[in-house]
Amino acid sequence: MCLAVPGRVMEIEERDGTRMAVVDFGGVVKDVCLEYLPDLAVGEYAIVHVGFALQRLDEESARRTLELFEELGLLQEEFGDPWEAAAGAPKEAETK
Amino acid sequence: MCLAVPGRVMEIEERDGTRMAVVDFGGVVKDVCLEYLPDLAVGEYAIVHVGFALQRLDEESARRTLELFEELGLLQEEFGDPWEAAAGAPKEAETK
Amino acid sequence: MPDTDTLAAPDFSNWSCPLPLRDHPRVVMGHGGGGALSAELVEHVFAPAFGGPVLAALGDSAAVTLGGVRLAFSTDSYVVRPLFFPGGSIGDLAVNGTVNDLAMSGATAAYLSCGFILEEGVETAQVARVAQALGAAARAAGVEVATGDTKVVEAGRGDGIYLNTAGIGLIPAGVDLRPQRAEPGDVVIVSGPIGLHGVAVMSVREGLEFGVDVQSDCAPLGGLVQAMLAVTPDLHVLRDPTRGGLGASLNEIAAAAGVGVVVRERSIPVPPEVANACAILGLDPLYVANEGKLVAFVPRQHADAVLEAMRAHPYGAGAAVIGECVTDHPGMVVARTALGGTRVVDLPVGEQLPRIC
Amino acid sequence: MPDTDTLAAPDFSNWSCPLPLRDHPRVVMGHGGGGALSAELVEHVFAPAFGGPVLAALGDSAAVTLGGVRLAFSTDSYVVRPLFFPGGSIGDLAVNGTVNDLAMSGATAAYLSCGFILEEGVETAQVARVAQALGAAARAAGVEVATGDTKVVEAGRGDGIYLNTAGIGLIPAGVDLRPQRAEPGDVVIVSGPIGLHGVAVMSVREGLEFGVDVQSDCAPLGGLVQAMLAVTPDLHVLRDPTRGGLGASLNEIAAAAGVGVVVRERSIPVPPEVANACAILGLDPLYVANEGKLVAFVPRQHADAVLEAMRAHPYGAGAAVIGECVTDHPGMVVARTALGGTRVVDLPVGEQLPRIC
Amino acid sequence: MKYLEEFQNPELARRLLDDIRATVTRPWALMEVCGGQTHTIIRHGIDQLLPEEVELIHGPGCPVCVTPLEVIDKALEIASRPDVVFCSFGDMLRVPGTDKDLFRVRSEGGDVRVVYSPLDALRIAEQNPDKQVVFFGIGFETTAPPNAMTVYQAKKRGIRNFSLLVSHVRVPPAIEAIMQSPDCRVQGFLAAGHVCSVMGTAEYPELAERFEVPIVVTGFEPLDILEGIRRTVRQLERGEHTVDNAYPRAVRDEGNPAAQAMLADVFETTDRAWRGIGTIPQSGWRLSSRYREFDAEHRFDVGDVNTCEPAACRAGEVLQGLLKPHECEAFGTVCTPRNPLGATMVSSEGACAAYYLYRRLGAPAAPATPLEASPVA
Amino acid sequence: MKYLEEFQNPELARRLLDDIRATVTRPWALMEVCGGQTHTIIRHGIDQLLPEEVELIHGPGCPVCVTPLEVIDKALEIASRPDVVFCSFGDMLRVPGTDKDLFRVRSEGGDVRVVYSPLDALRIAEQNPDKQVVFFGIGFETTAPPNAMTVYQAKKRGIRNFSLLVSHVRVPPAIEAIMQSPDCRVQGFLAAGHVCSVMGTAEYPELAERFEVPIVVTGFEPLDILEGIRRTVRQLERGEHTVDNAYPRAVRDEGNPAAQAMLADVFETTDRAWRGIGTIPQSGWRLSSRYREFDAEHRFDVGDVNTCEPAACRAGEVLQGLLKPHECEAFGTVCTPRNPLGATMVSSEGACAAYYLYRRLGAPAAPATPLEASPVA
Ligand code: SF4
Ligand code: SF4
Ligand SMILES: [Mg+2]
Ligand SMILES: [Mg+2]
Ligand SMILES: [Mg+2]
Ligand SMILES: [Mg+2]
Ligand SMILES: [Mg+2]
Ligand SMILES: [Mg+2]
Ligand SMILES: [Mg+2]
Ligand SMILES: [Mg+2]
Ligand SMILES: [Mg+2]
Ligand SMILES: [Mg+2]
Repeated sequence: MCLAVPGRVMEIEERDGTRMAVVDFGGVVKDVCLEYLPDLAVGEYAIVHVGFALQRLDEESARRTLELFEELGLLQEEFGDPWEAAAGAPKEAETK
Repeated sequence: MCLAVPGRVMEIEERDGTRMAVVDFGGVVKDVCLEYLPDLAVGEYAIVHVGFALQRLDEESARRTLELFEELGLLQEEFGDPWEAAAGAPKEAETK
Repeated sequence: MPDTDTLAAPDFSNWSCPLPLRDHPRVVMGHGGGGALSAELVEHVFAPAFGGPVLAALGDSAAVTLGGVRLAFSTDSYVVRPLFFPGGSIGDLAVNGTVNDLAMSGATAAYLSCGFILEEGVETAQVARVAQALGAAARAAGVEVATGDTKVVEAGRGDGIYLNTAGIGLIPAGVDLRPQRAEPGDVVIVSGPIGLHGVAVMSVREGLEFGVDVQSDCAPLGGLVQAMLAVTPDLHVLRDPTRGGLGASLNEIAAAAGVGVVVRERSIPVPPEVANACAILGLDPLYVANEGKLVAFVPRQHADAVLEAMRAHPYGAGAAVIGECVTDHPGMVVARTALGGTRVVDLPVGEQLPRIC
Repeated sequence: MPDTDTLAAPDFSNWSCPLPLRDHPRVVMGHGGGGALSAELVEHVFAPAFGGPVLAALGDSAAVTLGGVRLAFSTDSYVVRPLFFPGGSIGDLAVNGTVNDLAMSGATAAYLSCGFILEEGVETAQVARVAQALGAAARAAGVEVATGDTKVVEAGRGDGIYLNTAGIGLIPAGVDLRPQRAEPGDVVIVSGPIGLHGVAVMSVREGLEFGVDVQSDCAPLGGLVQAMLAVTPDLHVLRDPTRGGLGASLNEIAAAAGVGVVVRERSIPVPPEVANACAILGLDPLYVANEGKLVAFVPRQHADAVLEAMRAHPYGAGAAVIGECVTDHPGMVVARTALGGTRVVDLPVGEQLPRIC
Repeated sequence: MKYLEEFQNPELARRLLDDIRATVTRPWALMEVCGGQTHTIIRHGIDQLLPEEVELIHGPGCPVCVTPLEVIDKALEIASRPDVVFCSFGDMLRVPGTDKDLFRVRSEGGDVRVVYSPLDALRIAEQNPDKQVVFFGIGFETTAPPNAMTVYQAKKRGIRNFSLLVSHVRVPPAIEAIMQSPDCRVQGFLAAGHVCSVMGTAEYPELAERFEVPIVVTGFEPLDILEGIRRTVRQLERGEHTVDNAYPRAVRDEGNPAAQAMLADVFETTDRAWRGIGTIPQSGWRLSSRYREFDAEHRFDVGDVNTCEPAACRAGEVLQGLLKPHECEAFGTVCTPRNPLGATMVSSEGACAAYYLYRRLGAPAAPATPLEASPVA
Repeated sequence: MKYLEEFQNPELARRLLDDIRATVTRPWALMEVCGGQTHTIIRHGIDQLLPEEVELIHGPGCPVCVTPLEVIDKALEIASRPDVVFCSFGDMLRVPGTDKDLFRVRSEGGDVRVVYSPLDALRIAEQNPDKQVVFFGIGFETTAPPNAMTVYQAKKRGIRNFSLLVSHVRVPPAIEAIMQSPDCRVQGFLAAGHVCSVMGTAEYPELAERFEVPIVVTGFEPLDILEGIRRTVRQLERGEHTVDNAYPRAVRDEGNPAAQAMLADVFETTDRAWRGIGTIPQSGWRLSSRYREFDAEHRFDVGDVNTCEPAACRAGEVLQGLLKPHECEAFGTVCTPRNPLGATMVSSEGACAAYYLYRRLGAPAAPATPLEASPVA
């Protein structure tokens, strides 16, 4: 369960006493309830599930995670596999 | 108004406290309410309008009427037109 | 009778509907009744939108030429309620209705397409029964169902089963059957007793039920037509008087050819049960639907032989001459009544309704 | 990965549905979804009832011979809601859907029939708009509407407008396009980006509305097919992946020909908006409908030239090789994922539904 | 059908016509009261067969034609309500109200159903307890008893979601109104046979006497109509003006007492407007106070309906025999059966519709090529 | 879509796989808790790419799979009522109850609608005041807050014809139950990232500690899954068992406090049956007494539903990783996606459905003719 996708807040408005946003998901735009993230601002990203923004998406964290993945390979290419070294159990490195 | 047709009573029964008949109209059979002709019997004819029998059809009278129509021509053919004679105003008799 | 000479003559030059569709911002049942409203929809909406030379011919089926071969091509949708009725089902109608429209061009139906529009919730067993009836009817008519389609619509947006069939068949050389070809002097022949289908369906329609020993005449007419064409390929018009009945078919032909049609009411074969059901409901048998009958406009010199050929065929055993084509009152159909009077048989406006008066 | 060798091999010999229709005494929406339920209805209900040799071929359209001429013949009913959507309307679909089914037999559509089933109460102006869209689409596709029919059903027994079209067209000599002809080694080509029609319609469907700059790809493919056949008449299979999408079409071909199909997911052109709409709704673009695309199974030696010809045509500009036909896993479609894994692309059971997980 | 076909016999019709021809010596204007009779006359072309001295004026006895516009508009308003199932005889669906007809209400979503009998409407009410089922109770003395019985049954069986929109009318006051019109041309009446099957003949002698006009109770088949005409003409030629029963197989002098008793219980007489004619005192029936709760006008509070009859329509004069339809400016131009302005253009027995059909025909009585000349006839 | 595509990058996936391969030295059985994760794994073929030492067991985090039969049957009963509009996420329509599914209820006349959001159901309730609108409130901690907000809004706005059929479940008690199973083979958990977006991570350290099992909060894109596996395997290889957050862009330790507060107001924890597994103490949420009037079970009094799970179905063991689907007798014969016996055969992320697809395939990982050999590829 829990199909949730990251979207960017385009507009915010009050509707029926409820804080609602227009959220863009890469060209697909839907109305989303902001009641659980009342301080989310236009331009920010949130994780949206069944029409509700449930958590702010931390863009800095996302960037760092991707950097880590990039480095994984680099480390491996440049210095050999770190865990392999750590575990002391040599395995065949696979070529791309 | 008053599209009403002669039908023959086939069966009679009580339904929802109402006297109903199955009536045959020359091979077409419909349910008919008999409340207005409660003493109508199976085999008799009635004039039926929007599902109600409104008047007993007098078969003897029907026969006599048709006989009269038959005689009209015969009289005319045999003795000349009676009204013509009665009115004393001669008109050309038409041939068949 | 009223003195016609003393009446001021109204101006009939602009007697077409002055404000088309004025009264009908929305579709009413009559738009599907095969009468004047249906014709109006075609004339004012469909023909301007997508009509071409073939559609303009407005026959029961279109005659088209493809690869040097002349084909008849026709379609009908089937929405009859109930799905099964005395003498047939929507499956029989879907085959015979289209087969007959092809036959009215002189073609023997070769292939049918079949589209099912199913309402969510219809019993699959019911779908199977209809499919089986359709298959049996196709085999009886000698036509093959070549291609099909199924769509399902949400509950409440359909009515169990709707069908559409389209059909194609070869038109024999020398045959040119079109309503436009009716001409004064043509003899009008009907292939048998009228009104059976309409009365059979009405007898089991919800709220109208009556008992009657009548079966729908639903039947494929391709064989009968071939028997008629064997007498002469020069028949002028064939038409199957379905929705709107014989009255609508005669009016369409009279209008298309610009001829008058006179029928002798006493010669029109109306079974007593049909006459009596119509008497009760206040309907005119001339406007009641048939599904296994045709009306033919035949050159006078061939009329006897064609009638004989029809009567020799099981589906034409009750054939009868009912009238003829005249130069008078072009576009109009007139009936000589049994008493010797005349009346105009008009194109019905919409669907036939039970009258009380 | 799990060790496949150590698994006891199940017996696959009797994996067909053991109790056909057991769970479906009534028709459900999925019976019209173009997936397994639709196929089951054809197999267990329609084919036994009225199937003949032509229907059994189960192509997009039937190939029939009439008067010595080979014709393609096809029908579809159209029940899309709403009637107008970004990039098209039910009128456009009714033309292009049938024109394209004919094109998948290699035929250029010549004539269409058209049946309207109108719900009492639909605005006549709406009927006119649909008719006009249909007419414009017919002119664009170079096809003539030759014959038509109108039925009106009571309010609450329809949904505004349903359409059916059937079409006929000549099949050029030497062309034999059938799903059965797919063979190992064939290259699988799709004519452009997928999923546009389905996403465009979903974006305006009641209760699901979302904003997206996507237009239906609804288009007539006759010209593209002729351009492909100009390279070689020996194409094996063409199919327009409409209901059920590319996934259903590939499965149908694999099953009909008894071949395996492998597609490389990364090569399948999925526009970002389609991918993103699917991501939100939990749908797979492989199962989303197209109305202006085709998938071709082309002998390997002609694949380059056919691809080039496709890309030179406006409706094939985005054509791409997406996979090939193999001897392994006959009847099954397997996708190589972007990551290098594989997954089975099964025939969808019924209609696609938005997921939450 | 027995007792129907025999009365359509062409040979006997010829004898009756011969007799009429032999009798008549000068022009007479007869009014057939009932629309059903008009229908027979047109359907069989009887008017064309009569000697030219006998002119038939189509009377007001067609409920489709005379139901007042206000009532039609009330019907349209009630039928448009979402909780209502509106039931009617088929004839009424095409009758134009101020803006539309019942067909159009259906197309706009109203639940309008055609029934064969008012009992069908009552059954619908039983089967749909969450709906208000309204029956359109129009018609003359023939149709009033079935409707009365239905309301009586509804009350007896406690079916409270049923009601009747009543616009029943009575023949005798209409005859009186027509005879009182200063331009009246009617010299004899064919009274409506089925009305008399219910009501008997007791109401007519006073009228015949007062207006010195023969009133002949007449049936509906061709021979019945001809016999009615024959007897009326005979009286006129003789200078008589009595009430005569030319339909004895279905009409007794006393009528149907059970039906009359029910009418007296369920209905009470009231002034009633006739479409195009105006209000005729005591010419209608409404539900009596005992059945007021079943009155749809009362239940749905549709008292204030503003109607607007097309100014061009002269159906009132037509209905009274004061004007021939084709003398109306609108006839055949803006008013046709397809788009009727007045109710008399709606049904084939309406005088305007009848003229519309016939006047288009060059020489109706004599087709250019007689059928008998056909080689195969 | 930004933050989606980047986490599907095949090159980075290869690096993560290389890293996992480089790390693993012996067999490990990991359970991904969430059905969404199962979906990603199957959709992208991730399980085939992992070193054979890493076995993935599909967990119970698929509401379609674990919603108990009683609740499905109650849903079917409520949805069959003529006055009810029953709204649900699309997934649930094909889940088999004892006799049928919601699709079949629709085909029998029930008004069952698929909605994207529970707020859509609330809008339907507002627009149909004469109908009872029921939303099928299934799902884990991710879906519970939207449903809670919807009930809260219904109460606040006085929309009394709305109710919720609640069968919410919570992840931590399920992890506990799985670990307590005597045959349990699970050695590490990929915790459900979006559940933790709402709830944070506070509930997990105690479990990790008690069962000596690593719990890694994991996202849903391929790279997220691989990173979750990588971190779990790393812990296992190191003999560690801590809670780790591999999805930091969407999960904070504290979760979403506003959502948690709403959950605490609208719901209260309760014992809950999991389909095929049995009752797990305090593993579910029901409406709190403050919102009892919005409880569909209460409103429609569907307390006494007798259920009968097909005896042949061993989905419970499958869900706990105790049995491979193909080891079930019914698998592929009487139980197929077309005719599922158990819920795990319904959706593509159900373990049985996944096996059904894959086991039909001879050699899934290595197509006989690699695409790269195509002359035009
Ligand atoms: S012709 Fe039309 S407008 Fe004139 S009186 Fe008759 S119904 Fe009225
Ligand atoms: S294969 Fe079917 S019957 Fe067996 S455990 Fe899975 S769902 Fe249950
Ligand atoms: Mg026809
Ligand atoms: Mg046709
Ligand atoms: Mg036809
Ligand atoms: Mg199709
Ligand atoms: Mg229905
Ligand atoms: Mg296709
Ligand atoms: Mg097709
Ligand atoms: Mg198609
Ligand atoms: Mg037609
Ligand atoms: Mg509707």
